[in-house]
Amino acid sequence: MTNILEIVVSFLLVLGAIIMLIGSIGLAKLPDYFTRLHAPTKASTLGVGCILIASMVYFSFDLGRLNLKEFLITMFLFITAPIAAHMLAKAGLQYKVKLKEDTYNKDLSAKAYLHKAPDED
Amino acid sequence: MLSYATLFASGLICIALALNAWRLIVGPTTPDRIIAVDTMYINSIALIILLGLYQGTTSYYESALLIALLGFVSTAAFCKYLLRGDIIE
Amino acid sequence: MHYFWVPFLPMLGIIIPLLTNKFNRSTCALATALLPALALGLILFDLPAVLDGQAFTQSIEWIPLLGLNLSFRLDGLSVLFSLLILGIGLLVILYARYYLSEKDHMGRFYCYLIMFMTAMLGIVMSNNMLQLWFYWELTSISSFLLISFWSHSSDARKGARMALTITGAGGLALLAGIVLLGEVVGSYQLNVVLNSAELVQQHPYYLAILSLFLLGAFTKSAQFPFHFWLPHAMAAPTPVSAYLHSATMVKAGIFLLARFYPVLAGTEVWFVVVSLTGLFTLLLGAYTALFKHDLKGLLAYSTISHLGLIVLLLGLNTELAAIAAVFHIINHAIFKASLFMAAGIIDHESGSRDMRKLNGLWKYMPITATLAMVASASMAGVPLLNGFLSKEMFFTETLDQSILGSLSWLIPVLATIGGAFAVAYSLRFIHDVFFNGEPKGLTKTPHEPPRYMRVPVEILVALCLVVGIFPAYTVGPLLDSASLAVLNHPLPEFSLAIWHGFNIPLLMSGLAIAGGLAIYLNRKPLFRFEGLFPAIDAKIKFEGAIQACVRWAQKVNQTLESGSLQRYAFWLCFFALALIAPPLLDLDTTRGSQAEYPLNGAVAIAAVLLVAGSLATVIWSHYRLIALLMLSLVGLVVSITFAYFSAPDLALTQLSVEIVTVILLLLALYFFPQHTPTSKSRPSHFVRDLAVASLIGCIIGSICFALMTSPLDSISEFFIANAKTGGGGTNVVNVILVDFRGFDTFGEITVLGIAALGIYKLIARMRLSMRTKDHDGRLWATDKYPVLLSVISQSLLPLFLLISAYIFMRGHNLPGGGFIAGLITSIALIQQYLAHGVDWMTKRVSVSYHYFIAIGLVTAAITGLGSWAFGQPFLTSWFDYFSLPWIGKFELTSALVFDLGVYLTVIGATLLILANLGKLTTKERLTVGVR
Amino acid sequence: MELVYSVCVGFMSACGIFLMLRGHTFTLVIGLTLLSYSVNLFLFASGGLTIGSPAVLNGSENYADPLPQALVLTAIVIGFAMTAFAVILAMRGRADLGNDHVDGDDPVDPLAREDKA
Repeated sequence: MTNILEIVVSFLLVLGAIIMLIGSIGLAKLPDYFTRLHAPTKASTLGVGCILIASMVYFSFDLGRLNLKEFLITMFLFITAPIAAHMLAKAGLQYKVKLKEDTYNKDLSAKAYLHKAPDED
Repeated sequence: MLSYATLFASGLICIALALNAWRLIVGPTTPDRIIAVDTMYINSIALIILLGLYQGTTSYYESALLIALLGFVSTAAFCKYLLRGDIIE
Repeated sequence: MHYFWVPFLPMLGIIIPLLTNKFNRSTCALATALLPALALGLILFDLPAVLDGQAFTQSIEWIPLLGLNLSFRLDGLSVLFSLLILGIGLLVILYARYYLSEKDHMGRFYCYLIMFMTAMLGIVMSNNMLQLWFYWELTSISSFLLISFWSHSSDARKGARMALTITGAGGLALLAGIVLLGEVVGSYQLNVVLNSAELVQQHPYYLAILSLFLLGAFTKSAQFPFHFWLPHAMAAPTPVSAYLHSATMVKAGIFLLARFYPVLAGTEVWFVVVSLTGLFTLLLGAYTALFKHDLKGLLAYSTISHLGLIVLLLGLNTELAAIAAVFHIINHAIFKASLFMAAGIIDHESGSRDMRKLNGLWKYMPITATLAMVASASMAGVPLLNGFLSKEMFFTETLDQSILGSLSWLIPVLATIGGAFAVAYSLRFIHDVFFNGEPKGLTKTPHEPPRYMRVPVEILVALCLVVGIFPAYTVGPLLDSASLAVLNHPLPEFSLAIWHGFNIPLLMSGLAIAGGLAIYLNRKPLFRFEGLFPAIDAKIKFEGAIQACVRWAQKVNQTLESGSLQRYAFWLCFFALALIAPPLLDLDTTRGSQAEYPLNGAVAIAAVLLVAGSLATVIWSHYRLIALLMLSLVGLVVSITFAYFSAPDLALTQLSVEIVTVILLLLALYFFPQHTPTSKSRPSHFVRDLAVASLIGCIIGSICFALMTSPLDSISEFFIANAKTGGGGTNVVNVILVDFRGFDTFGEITVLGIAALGIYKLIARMRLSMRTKDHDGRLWATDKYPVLLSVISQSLLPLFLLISAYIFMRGHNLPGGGFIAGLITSIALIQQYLAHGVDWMTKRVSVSYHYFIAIGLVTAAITGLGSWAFGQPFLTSWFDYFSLPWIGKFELTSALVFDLGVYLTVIGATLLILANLGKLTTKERLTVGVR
Repeated sequence: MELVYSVCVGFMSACGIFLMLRGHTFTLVIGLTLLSYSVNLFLFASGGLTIGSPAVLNGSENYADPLPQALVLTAIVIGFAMTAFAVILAMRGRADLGNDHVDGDDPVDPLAREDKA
C-alpha cells in the first residue's frame, strides 16, 4: 500500500516539478513578451497543481484522515492565474511591447491598445 | 524513495527559480519582469510544499497559501500600476 | 511638632493674592498676610523648645532610591532665619500695600512675594540637601519675577536676567557640590551630613565640594567677583529690595555657609578663601558705596560690604567669629530693611532717588528722617545701636585670628578702614538727603508718607534701639541657639554687654568713626579722584558676554547642523562603525564552538537570489519601478528563509508586510519621478558611501556569524516550559506576544496606531501633481477597473476573510495570530480598493478606520485591566477548558481577546495609511481612446 | 550554512545603507526597507538557526528559540509603520518643496558648481 502511495506521490512530485521547470524555461527562452507570458501562466499553474495534489494525497495517508487543505491553494491558483495573466496581457498591450515579426494579425494589437473591436477602424 | 523524489523535485524547482531570476534581471521590459516575479511566487509555493513533504510537517501550509494569495495581489498591483499609474483610484 | 506645616502655609498662600485681587487693596494685603502670620505663630509656638537648644527633624520618604525625602528640620539657625523671613516679610507686605501704585497689579506682586517667601522658608528649614537645592532654585526664579516686576523698563528686565543668570549658575554649581557631598557621605539628610566632618574633610573630593559650595554661596550673596548683579537688581520695586536684598535672598548664601559650617569649615583652605573674599568684598563695597548718587545704589553697595563682613567673620578661625557673624546677620537684616524702606518712602514721596537732587528733606519729612538717621547710625556702628555691638565683636575677632600668619595684623587694619568708609557713606546718606541745603529740581514737593507706610520702619528702628541697648535680654537666647546650630558643639563663653571697658576694639570703633568723618569732610577731592576712573557698566559687559556666548553657540550649531540629511546619515553610520569596530578587533576568532549545519543546494540558490536581488535593487535604484520589483523578490526570499529556518509565524508576517509595503511604495511612486537623475551624486561621495556601507555590512555579517556560531543559553526554555501551562497555548511565539510580553505588544500596537494617525495628518490636504503619461510618454489605459479583476477580487474576498479568521483563531496554538490575520484582512480590503476604487469601497465600508485603531487599543487595554478585577497584575492572562455537547472540549482564553485588539489595530493602521494614500488622486485624468 | 546566512545579511545591509546614503527620498525609502529586512534576519539569527522544529509544542525536545521570533515579528510590523511614515514624509516634502531631494533642494551639478567657482 505505502509503496504504491510513495510511487504515486513521487511521480506526481517529479511530474509537477518538470512541468514547472518547462514553464520557467519557456519564460526564459521564448522570443517575445506574449509567448513568454503564456508559458509560465499555464505550465507553472499545472505543475504546482500536481505538487499540491501530491502533498494532499501524502498527508491524507500520513495523518490518516482526508486532507483537502492543499486543494484550497490549487483552486485558488486556478482562479487567479488566468486573471493575473489577463492583467499582464493588458499591461503588455498598454506597454506596447515589441511583437515577434511573424505574429498573426499584428495590427490587432494596435487596435486592442486603443480599445477598438477587430472590425472597427 | 519519496525523499529522493522530493529532493530531485526541489532541485528542479530551484533551477526554475534561477531561470526566473535571470528573466527578472535581464528584462528586457518591465512587464517581463513582472511575469518573472509572478512565476517566482508560484515556484516558491511548490518549493515550500516540498519542504513540508520533506520534513513531514504541515506547518508550512499556511505560508504556501499566503504566497498564493499575495502573489496574485502584488501581480495585480504591478499591472494596475503599468496600466493606470495610480493603483487605488 | 507644628513646624512641619510652616513651609506649606505660604505655599498655599501663593494663590490667595490672585484670588483676592479683585477686592480692594487692603483686603488683598490682609488676606495675603494671613497665612504667613499663621506660619509665624507656629514658629513662635515651637520657639521655646528650640531656645533650649533642641533640634527637630521630620521627614516623609519621597524617592528613597535617590535619597530624596520630604524632610524639614527646626534648629536655632532655621528658627532665626524663619523669624527674619516671616517677620520682615509681613512688614514688607504692609509696606508694599502703600508703596505700589494703582497701576501695578498688586495680586501678581504679592503672589511672587509669597512664592519667594515659600522658597526661602524651604531653604532654611530643609533637612535634605536636594530639597534645599530645589528651594534654592525657586528663590532664583521668584526673585527674577520680582526684580522684573516692572517689566516695561529695560533696566528691570536686564537686571533680572543678570541676577537669574548669576544666581542660577551658582545654583548649578551648588547642585554639583551637593551631589558630590551626598555621594561622599552616603546620605542627603542634613542631620547625617552635618555630623560627618572628618569623613568629608579627609576625602579627596573635599576641595571640589568646597569650591562648588562656595561658588553657590558667593554668587547668591553677591561676593566679589559676582557682586555686580546686586546693584542692577535695584531696578526692582523698593519693597522687593527691602525684602530680598537686606534680609533674605542675599542672606541665603550666608545661610548656606553657616548651615554647612560644621562640615566644611575648619580647614586652612576654608579660612583663607572665605576670609579673604569677605575682606575684599567688604572694602570694595564700602568704597564704592560712598560714590553712588542713587540712594538705593548706595544701600546696595553697603549691603555688599556688610555681606562681605559676615563672610569674613565666617572665615575667621575663631569660634566667637561665627557667633559674631550670626549676630550681624540679625542686625544687618533689621537696619538694612528699615533703610531700604526709608529710601522707598523718600523716592515715593519726593519722586527721586538722586542724592544730588535730594537735599534738606528734614523739614519736609522729619519723622522719616529721624528713623532713617537712627537706622543709618546703626549701619555706621554708633554705640547704643545694634550695629555697634556686632561691629564691636567683629573688631574683637579680627584681632585674635591668625590666618595670615605673620601678616594677620593686616586684617584688623583693613577692617578699620572698611569701618571708616561705612561711617562715611552713612554720613553721606544722612547729610546729603536730609540737610545740605534745599532740594533741587524735584517733580513734587516731598511730604510724610501715609501713616501705615511708616509703621514697618518704626518697628524695625525700635528693634535697632532695643537690641542695641538690651542685647542680652532680647536676642541673647536666639543668638545662643543659632550659634549652637552653626558650631554644632557647646558654645564658648561670651557676653553681649555694651561696655567692655577701654580696649582695642573700642579704639578701632573710635578710629573708624573719626576716619569716616575725615573722609566725608574731604569728599570733594575724593569724588574728583574717583571721577578720573572710567565708569564701568557691568550691564553692558554682561550683555556683551551673553551675546558672545550666543554667537559662538550658533556658529558651532551651524557647523554641525548643515541641514544635509546625507551628511547626518553618513556621520551616523561612520560613528556607529567607529564604535563597533574596535571591540571586534579584540576578538581573536568569529567562529564559535557551536555546530553548524552543512550547506545544501536550496539554501545556496536562495542565498544567490538574495544577493542578486539586493545587488539588482542597488543597480536599478535609478529605475524605481524595477528596483521595487527587485525589492519584492528580496522580500519573498526572506520570508521563505524564515519558513525554512522553522519560523512559520515570521514567514507569514514577512510575506504580508512585504506585499503591503510594495503596494504602499507603488502608491507613492506614482507621485515621484520614475527615474532618479544620475548626474547629481558626486563621484567622491559615491566612493565614500560605498566604503562605509560595505564596512558596516562586513561588521554586521561577522557579528551575525559570531552570534550564530557561539553557544547561547537562552531564557527561552522558560517560555517553552510555561507556554502551555501558563499561557494555555502551544504556539510559543504567539503566547509570548499576547501573554508573557503582552505589555510590549500593547506598547507596539500603540506605536502603530500613533504612526498611522501621524501619517493621516501628513496626508491631509497634500496636493501633488498627477501624471497624465507614464515616463515613456504613453497615455494611461482607459478602463479604471478591469472587469475580470473586479469580479474575481470580489468573489475572492470571502475566501480571504475566511483565511484570515482561520489564521486568527488558530494563532494561539499554531502559526498565526492577530498581527498576521490583521495584515491579511487589510490586504483583502486593499485588493478591493485596487479592483473597485475608493468610491465603491467608501459606499460599502462606511466606518472610518480611526475607529478600528481606537477599538483595538481599547479592547487590548480592557483585557489588561480586566485582570485587575481579579486582583491580578495588568494583562495577566486567563484561560480554561470547557466542553459542550457535539462541539466537544474547547479552550477559552483572555489572550484571544487581547489578540483581537491587536488584529483590529493592525487593520485600522494599515488601511488608514493605504486607503487615505489612495484617496489622494483626482477622479478624471487624460487617457487613451477617450470616446 | 551559518556562514552563507551571515554573508547574505551583511550584503543586504550594506546595500540598504548604501541606498540610504543616496540623495533622493524614494531611493532612501527603498534602502530603509532593504535594511529593515536584513536587520530582521539578523535579529532572528541571534537565536541560532534551527531547521525543521518550529516553536510549536508537539512533545519533541528541541524547538527553535521563540523569543527572537516574537521580537522580530513585532519588529517587522513596526518597521512597516516606520517605512510608511518615511514614505509619506517624502511625499509631503515633494508636495511642499517641489522636488524629491532629501534636503528639499536639488544640489546643482558638481561640474556646474566648479564652473561657478
